[in-house]
Amino acid sequence: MAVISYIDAVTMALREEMQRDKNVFVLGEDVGVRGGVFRATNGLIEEFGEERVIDTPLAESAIAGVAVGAAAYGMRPVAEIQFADFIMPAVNQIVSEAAKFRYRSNNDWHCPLVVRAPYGGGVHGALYHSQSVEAMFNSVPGLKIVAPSTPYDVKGLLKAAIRDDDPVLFFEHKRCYRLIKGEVPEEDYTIPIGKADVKKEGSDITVISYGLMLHYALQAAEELEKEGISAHVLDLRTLYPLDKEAIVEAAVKTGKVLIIHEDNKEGGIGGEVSAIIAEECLFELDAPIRRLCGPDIPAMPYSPPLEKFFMLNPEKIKAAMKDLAEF
Amino acid sequence: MAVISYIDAVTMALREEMQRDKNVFVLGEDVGVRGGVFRATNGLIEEFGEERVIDTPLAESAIAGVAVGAAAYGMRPVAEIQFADFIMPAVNQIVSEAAKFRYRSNNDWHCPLVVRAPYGGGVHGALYHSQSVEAMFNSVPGLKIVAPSTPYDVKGLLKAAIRDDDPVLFFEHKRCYRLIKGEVPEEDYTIPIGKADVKKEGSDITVISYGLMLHYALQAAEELEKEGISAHVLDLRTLYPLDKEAIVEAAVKTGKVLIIHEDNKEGGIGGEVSAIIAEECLFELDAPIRRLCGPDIPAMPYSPPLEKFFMLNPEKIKAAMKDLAEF
Amino acid sequence: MTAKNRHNEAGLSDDQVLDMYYYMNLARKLDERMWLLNRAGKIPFVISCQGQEAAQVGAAFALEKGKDYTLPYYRDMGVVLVMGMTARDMMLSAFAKAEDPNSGGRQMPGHFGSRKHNIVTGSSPVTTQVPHAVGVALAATMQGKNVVAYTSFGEGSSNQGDFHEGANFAGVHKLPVIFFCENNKYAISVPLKKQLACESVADRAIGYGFPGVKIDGNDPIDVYRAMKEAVDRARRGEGPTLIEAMTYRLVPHSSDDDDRSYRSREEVEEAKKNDPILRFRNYLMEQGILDEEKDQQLLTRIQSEVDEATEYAENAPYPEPESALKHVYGS
Amino acid sequence: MTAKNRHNEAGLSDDQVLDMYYYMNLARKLDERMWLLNRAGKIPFVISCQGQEAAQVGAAFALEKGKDYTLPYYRDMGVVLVMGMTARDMMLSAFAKAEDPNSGGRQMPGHFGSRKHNIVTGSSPVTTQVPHAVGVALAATMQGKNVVAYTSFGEGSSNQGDFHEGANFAGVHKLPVIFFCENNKYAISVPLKKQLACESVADRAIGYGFPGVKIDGNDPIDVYRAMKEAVDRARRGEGPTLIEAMTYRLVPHSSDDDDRSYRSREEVEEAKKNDPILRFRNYLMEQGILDEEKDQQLLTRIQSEVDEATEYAENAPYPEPESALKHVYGS
Ligand SMILES: Cc1ncc(C[n+]2csc(CCOP(=O)(O)OP(=O)(O)O)c2C)c(N)n1
Ligand SMILES: Cc1ncc(C[n+]2csc(CCOP(=O)(O)OP(=O)(O)O)c2C)c(N)n1
Ligand SMILES: [Mg+2]
Ligand SMILES: [Mg+2]
Repeated sequence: MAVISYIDAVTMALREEMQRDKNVFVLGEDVGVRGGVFRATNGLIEEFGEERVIDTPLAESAIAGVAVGAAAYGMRPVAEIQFADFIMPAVNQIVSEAAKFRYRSNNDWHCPLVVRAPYGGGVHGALYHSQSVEAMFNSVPGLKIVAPSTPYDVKGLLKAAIRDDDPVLFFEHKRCYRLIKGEVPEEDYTIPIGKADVKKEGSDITVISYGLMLHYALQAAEELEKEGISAHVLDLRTLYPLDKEAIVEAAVKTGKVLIIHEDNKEGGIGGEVSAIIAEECLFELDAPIRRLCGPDIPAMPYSPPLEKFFMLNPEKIKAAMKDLAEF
Repeated sequence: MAVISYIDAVTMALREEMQRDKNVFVLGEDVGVRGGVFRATNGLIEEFGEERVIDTPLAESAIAGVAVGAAAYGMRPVAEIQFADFIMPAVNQIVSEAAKFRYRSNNDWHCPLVVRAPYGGGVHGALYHSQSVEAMFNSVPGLKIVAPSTPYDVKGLLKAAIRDDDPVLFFEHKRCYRLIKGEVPEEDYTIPIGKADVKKEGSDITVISYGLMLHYALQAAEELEKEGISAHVLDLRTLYPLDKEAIVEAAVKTGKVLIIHEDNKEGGIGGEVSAIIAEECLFELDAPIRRLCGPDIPAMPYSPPLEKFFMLNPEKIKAAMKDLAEF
Repeated sequence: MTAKNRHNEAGLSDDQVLDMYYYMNLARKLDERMWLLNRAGKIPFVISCQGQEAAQVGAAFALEKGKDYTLPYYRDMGVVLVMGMTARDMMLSAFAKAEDPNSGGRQMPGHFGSRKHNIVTGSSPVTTQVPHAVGVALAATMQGKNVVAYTSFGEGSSNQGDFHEGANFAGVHKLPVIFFCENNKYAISVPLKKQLACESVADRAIGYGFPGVKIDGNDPIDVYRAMKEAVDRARRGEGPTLIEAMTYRLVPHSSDDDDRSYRSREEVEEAKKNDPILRFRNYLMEQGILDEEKDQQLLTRIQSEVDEATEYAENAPYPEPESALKHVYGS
Repeated sequence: MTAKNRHNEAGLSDDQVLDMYYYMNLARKLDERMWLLNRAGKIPFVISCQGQEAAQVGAAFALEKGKDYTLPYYRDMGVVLVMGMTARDMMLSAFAKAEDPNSGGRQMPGHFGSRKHNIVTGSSPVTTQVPHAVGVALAATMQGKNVVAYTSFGEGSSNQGDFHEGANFAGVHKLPVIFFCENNKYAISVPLKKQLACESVADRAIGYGFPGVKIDGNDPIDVYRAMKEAVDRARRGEGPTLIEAMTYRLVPHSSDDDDRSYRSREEVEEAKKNDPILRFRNYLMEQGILDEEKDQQLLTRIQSEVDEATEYAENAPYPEPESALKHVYGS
C-alpha cells in the first residue's frame, strides 16, 4: 500500500470520483490551471477539462449557491472554499439553502453537495487563514461536517461525502496537508460518515479529538506509554451529527475524559461532546470532563510568538493528559 | 412602575438612548414609516427623522457592513435584522469584521454596534421566521450575545448593549413581544452584559434557560411548587460569553440540572452550559445533566401540528422537571 | 375592429391569449379567496400576486413546460399555475396540509417547489434562488440539455449580493438563465427611491455583459414578447437576459402588513385603474376574442375551481406531528 | 521642450509630481526589499503593490490628509504611505513586530489600519471594506463633516456581493464615497475573462446611479485627475464615483504564489515595458523636472530609508506571547 500525504489523498479521491461519475465536478477559486492554492486539485483540469474543473469568479455565495442549483438538477458538485475563513459569505447559501433543501420540500428535492475547505493554523496564516470554523455549523440539522485526520480517512470520507445525497462540509486541516502521511489503498473504498474511530486503545484516560490535534494527542500518548500511562484516543472524524455511541463508549472505557481541539473553547465542538457524556454516562466518570482548546480570542495572530501561544502542541497536550491521569 | 410589554421595552430603550446620545441611530428594513414589521421602532422616525431612522435597501450584508463602518467612525448604530433567520447574509460582516475589529487592530479601532433581531417560534412563522440562531455565534470571540426574557431585562440590557464599545447581537424572542408584560421603571438604568439572573430560588432542581422557554419553565416551576418540588431557575440572559460563575453556582445549589432551550439540541447553547458544569463541579451533581430542547430538525415547520410538535411548552417542561426531581 | 392585433404579431394565437387570461384570473381569484380565508381565521398567512399576474403569466407562457426550469419567488402564483400546479395545490399549501406538493405543509404559502414540474424548491430569504437558477443552467448545459432556467425576484431583492454574484457568474459562463425582476415599486414599506438609485434595474445587466430590458409588466403580450426573445437567446447559447417588468402591488405586502402607513389610498386606487386583468380583458374584447358571456363562463368555471380546491384543502388531513422528524437527511 | 505639460493642467505642481514619483519609488523599493527578505527566510509573507503604484499614489494625492478616510485593500502600500504611514511602519508589519501600528503584528502585512491616519483597519476577506467605507461616509455626513471615504479593491473582488450592496447603499444615499477598482487583470490565477463578462468594471456604476470611469492606472496624472473630479463631486454632495484603474500585477499574487502556471513570461515582460514608474520617470525627465542626478539622489535617499526601516524592524521586539489574550473586548 502506497504511503501518501494528506493532500494527495484529497486529490486522489477527487480524481477517482470524477472518473467514476461524470456528474461529479469541482468549482472554486484557482482550482483550474493553478490546481488550487494548496494544489489539492492539481492535474484535474488537465484530465477533465475546464467544464468539470471550473475557476469561478471571486464570490463564495455564488460558488455555494450555483453548486446548490447544480446539485438540485442532478450533478454532484464539489465546491472548494479557498480558506475555511472565507466560507462566511456563503453561510446563507449553506445554512438556509443547502441544509434545508430536502426538509423544506418534504423530500421532493435534495442537495448532494460537498464543500471542501482548508482550515486550521500553524502555517503563519494569521487571523484569516488559520481559523477553525466547524463550530459555526454544528447546530445546523441537514448539514454533515467531516474533519478527517489521516490520509486513509481523507480518501474514504471524501468519497463518501461526494456520494452522499446531502450536503457535506468537508474540512481539511491545512497543516496536515504535507505534514501527515499514511498508507492509502489504491482501491476504491468509502468510510461511513457519522462514525468516529478509535485511533489508539488505552485504559487510563480517554482523549477525544480530531484533525491536527489528534496527531499531537497520539504523539503525547506514545510518550506517556513509556511513563506507564495508557491513553485511549478517539478520532471524531465526523463533527456533526456526532457519533454519540462511540463517544459514550470511549468515555466509559476509562472514566476520565479529555477533549482536545484547536478551535477556541467556548462554543466549540468539545462542549457538545462533553454534554453528551454528562447526559449519558455521568456516573461512570472518575474525573471532571476536561477540555483543552485554543484560547477564546478571535483567531490566531500572525506574529510567531503569538501564533505559538495560540496553538496547542504535543507538550501542552501531554501535560494535560498526564494531569488527568493523575487525577 | 408601569407594566409594559416586551416589545414596548425595546422601543422605550431605543428612544431613550437616541434622546441621550445623538450618535445613536437605527437602520434596517422597514424601520422607518412602517415602524418595523413588529413595530419595535414605532414612532422613532417621527421623533428623530429619517437621518437617524434609516430604511435601508434590502441587503443584510450592507446593513451590517455599513453599520460597522459607521461604528468605526464613532457612531453607535443599532441595526435591525427583520427576522433572525435573515442574519445569514450578514454573517461575514458580523463574524469576520465586527467581531474582529478591535482585536485585529490591536485596540486601535473598535466597533460599538448593536444588531437587533427577533428570533424564535410559536407564531406560525414556519421554517424561516421561527429560527433560533444564537448557537451559530457562540463560538465567536469579540461578539457578545444577549437574549433577554423580561421587559425589565430588555430595557436594561438593550441600553447596556447600545453603550457597549463592542458589537452585541441582541436577540428578541418574537413570541414574547406581546405575550410577556412586566414592570419597567421610567428611569434610566442598565443591566450588565455577561451576568445571568436567578429568576426563582429553589432547592430541589436547577433549571437553566433563557427567552420564551424561561417563562414556560417558571410556569412549570410554579405548578411544581404545589406538588412540593422546588425549582431553582437561572436566566442566562447573556448567551456569549456565558456567566460561568452563575451557572456553576446554580448547578451546585441543587445538584440536579435541566437545561432548556427552544433551539435544537445538538450544538445548541445548552451543550456549552452542560460542559461548564461537567468541568467545574461534576462531583457536586446528583443526576446526569439533562437538556430539554427542540428536536434536531432544520427548523420549525408551518403546519400547526408540526409547529406544536417542535415547540416546547409548560407541560413538556413540567414533565421533564418532575422526572429530574424524582431521579 | 380598430385596435390592432398585437398578440398574433407576438406569435400568440387567440386560444393562447384566452388561456393567458384564464390563468391570470385563476391566480387572482385564488389570491382573493386566500385573503378571505385569512380574514376568516382559516389560514394563518397570505402573500399575494395581485397586480403582477400579467407579468407572471406572460413570462411563463414563453417557457417550455416539462423542459424548462423555474425558480420563482413567493408572488409567482401565476407562473407556477402555468407550469402545471393546480388550484388545489395552491389551497393545500395555504391550509398547510399533508398533501401540499410544495412542502407537505412545512413551508408558508408562496414557497413553491415541485420536481414534477421542474419548479425548484424555494425559501424565504430573498434572492437565494438566483444563484440556484444559474446552477441549474450550468448543470443542464453540462448535461447537454437545452434547458432554460427562469428565476424571479422583486426590485428590492435585486439589491442582495446574491443577485450580483449569480448574474455575474451566469454572464461569465453565458448560461441560459432569465433573471426576471418584478418591480412593483415597494419592498414592503420601502419605496423605489430608497431601494435603488439607478434609473432601472435593467441597467444592471450591462455590468454582467448581457442585455437588460425594461417592459410594461401590466401587458402580458409585451412581457411574453420580451421573454420569448430572452428564451430564444438562451436556447441559442447566447447567454442570460435580465428583464424588468414594471408592475404594482395592489394589496398589502402580506396578510401581516398594513400598507396605509406607507402609501396613500389615492395611489393604490390610481394603480387599480391600470389593473393588468382589466386591461387585458378590454384588449381581448376589442379583439373580439372575448365577450361578456364568454367572460362570465370563464369566471364561473374559475369560481368553482376555487371552491372545489378550497373545500378539498380545508378537509384534507394535516401531517402527522411526528412526521416533523422526517427527511432531515436521505436514508 | 516638445512633450506637453499634463500635470499643471491637472492642477499638480512640479513639486507635487516629484513627490508622487518619490512615493511610487518608495513603495516599489519597500516591496522589492520585502521579497528579498522573504526569500531570505526573514519574513513569512509578502503581498505586492508592484505595477500599481501609479494608481495608488495618484489616487491618494487627490485626498486630504488628516481629513479624508481611506479603506485600502492589501496592495495599497502606495496609498497608505501617502496618507502618512512610514517605511518603518511597513517593515514593522512585515516583520510582525509589537510596534507595528497596523495590528501589533497580529495581521499579515498589507492589512492596513491606523486611526491616527484615518485608515480603517482592514482584513483578509476581500471587499468587506466596501460597505465599511459607505458607513464611514454615512457617519461623517451625519456628523456634518465634509469627509470623503476612499476604498479600493481588485477587479475580481468587484464580484463579491459586498461590492454590490455597498455601492447600491451609497448610491441611494448619495454618499461621499469613492470606489476605486485596481484592475490588474488577474485574481490570483483567474484572468479577467473568467471573472467578468462586462466590458469594464466601471460599467457597473450605472446600476447604482452614479458615474463610473475607466482610466489608465499606469499614469498617475490621469488617475489624479479622475480622482480629483470624484473627490470634488463627493465634497459637493453629489455622491459616489466608481473608478476603474487599469493596471497590471508585475509580480506573483503573493510570496506563496507561482504565476508561471497561469501566465506567460512574455506577457509579464511585455507589461514591464509599461511599468508605471519608468513611464512617469520618462515624463518627468521630458518635462525637465527630473534629471539623472536628481533621480539618483532620490533613489539613494529611498535606499537608506528602506535600509533604516528594515534594520529597525528586524531588531524590534516581538509582542509578548500572553499579549495574544489582550483586546478581545474593551475594558
Ligand atoms: C434576506 C431577507 N431579508 C428580509 C426578508 C423579509 N422580506 C420579505 S419580502 C421583503 C421585501 C421584498 O421586496 P421586493 O424584493 O421588492 O419584492 P416584493 O415583495 O415587493 O415583490 C422583505 C424585506 C427576507 N424574506 N429575506
Ligand atoms: C472572501 C475571500 N475569498 C477568497 C480570498 C482569497 N484571495 C485573496 S486575494 C484573491 C484574489 C483577489 O483578486 P483581485 O480582487 O483581482 O485583487 P488582486 O489581488 O488582483 O489585486 C483571493 C481569491 C479572500 N481573501 N477573501
Ligand atoms: Mg417590490
Ligand atoms: Mg486583480
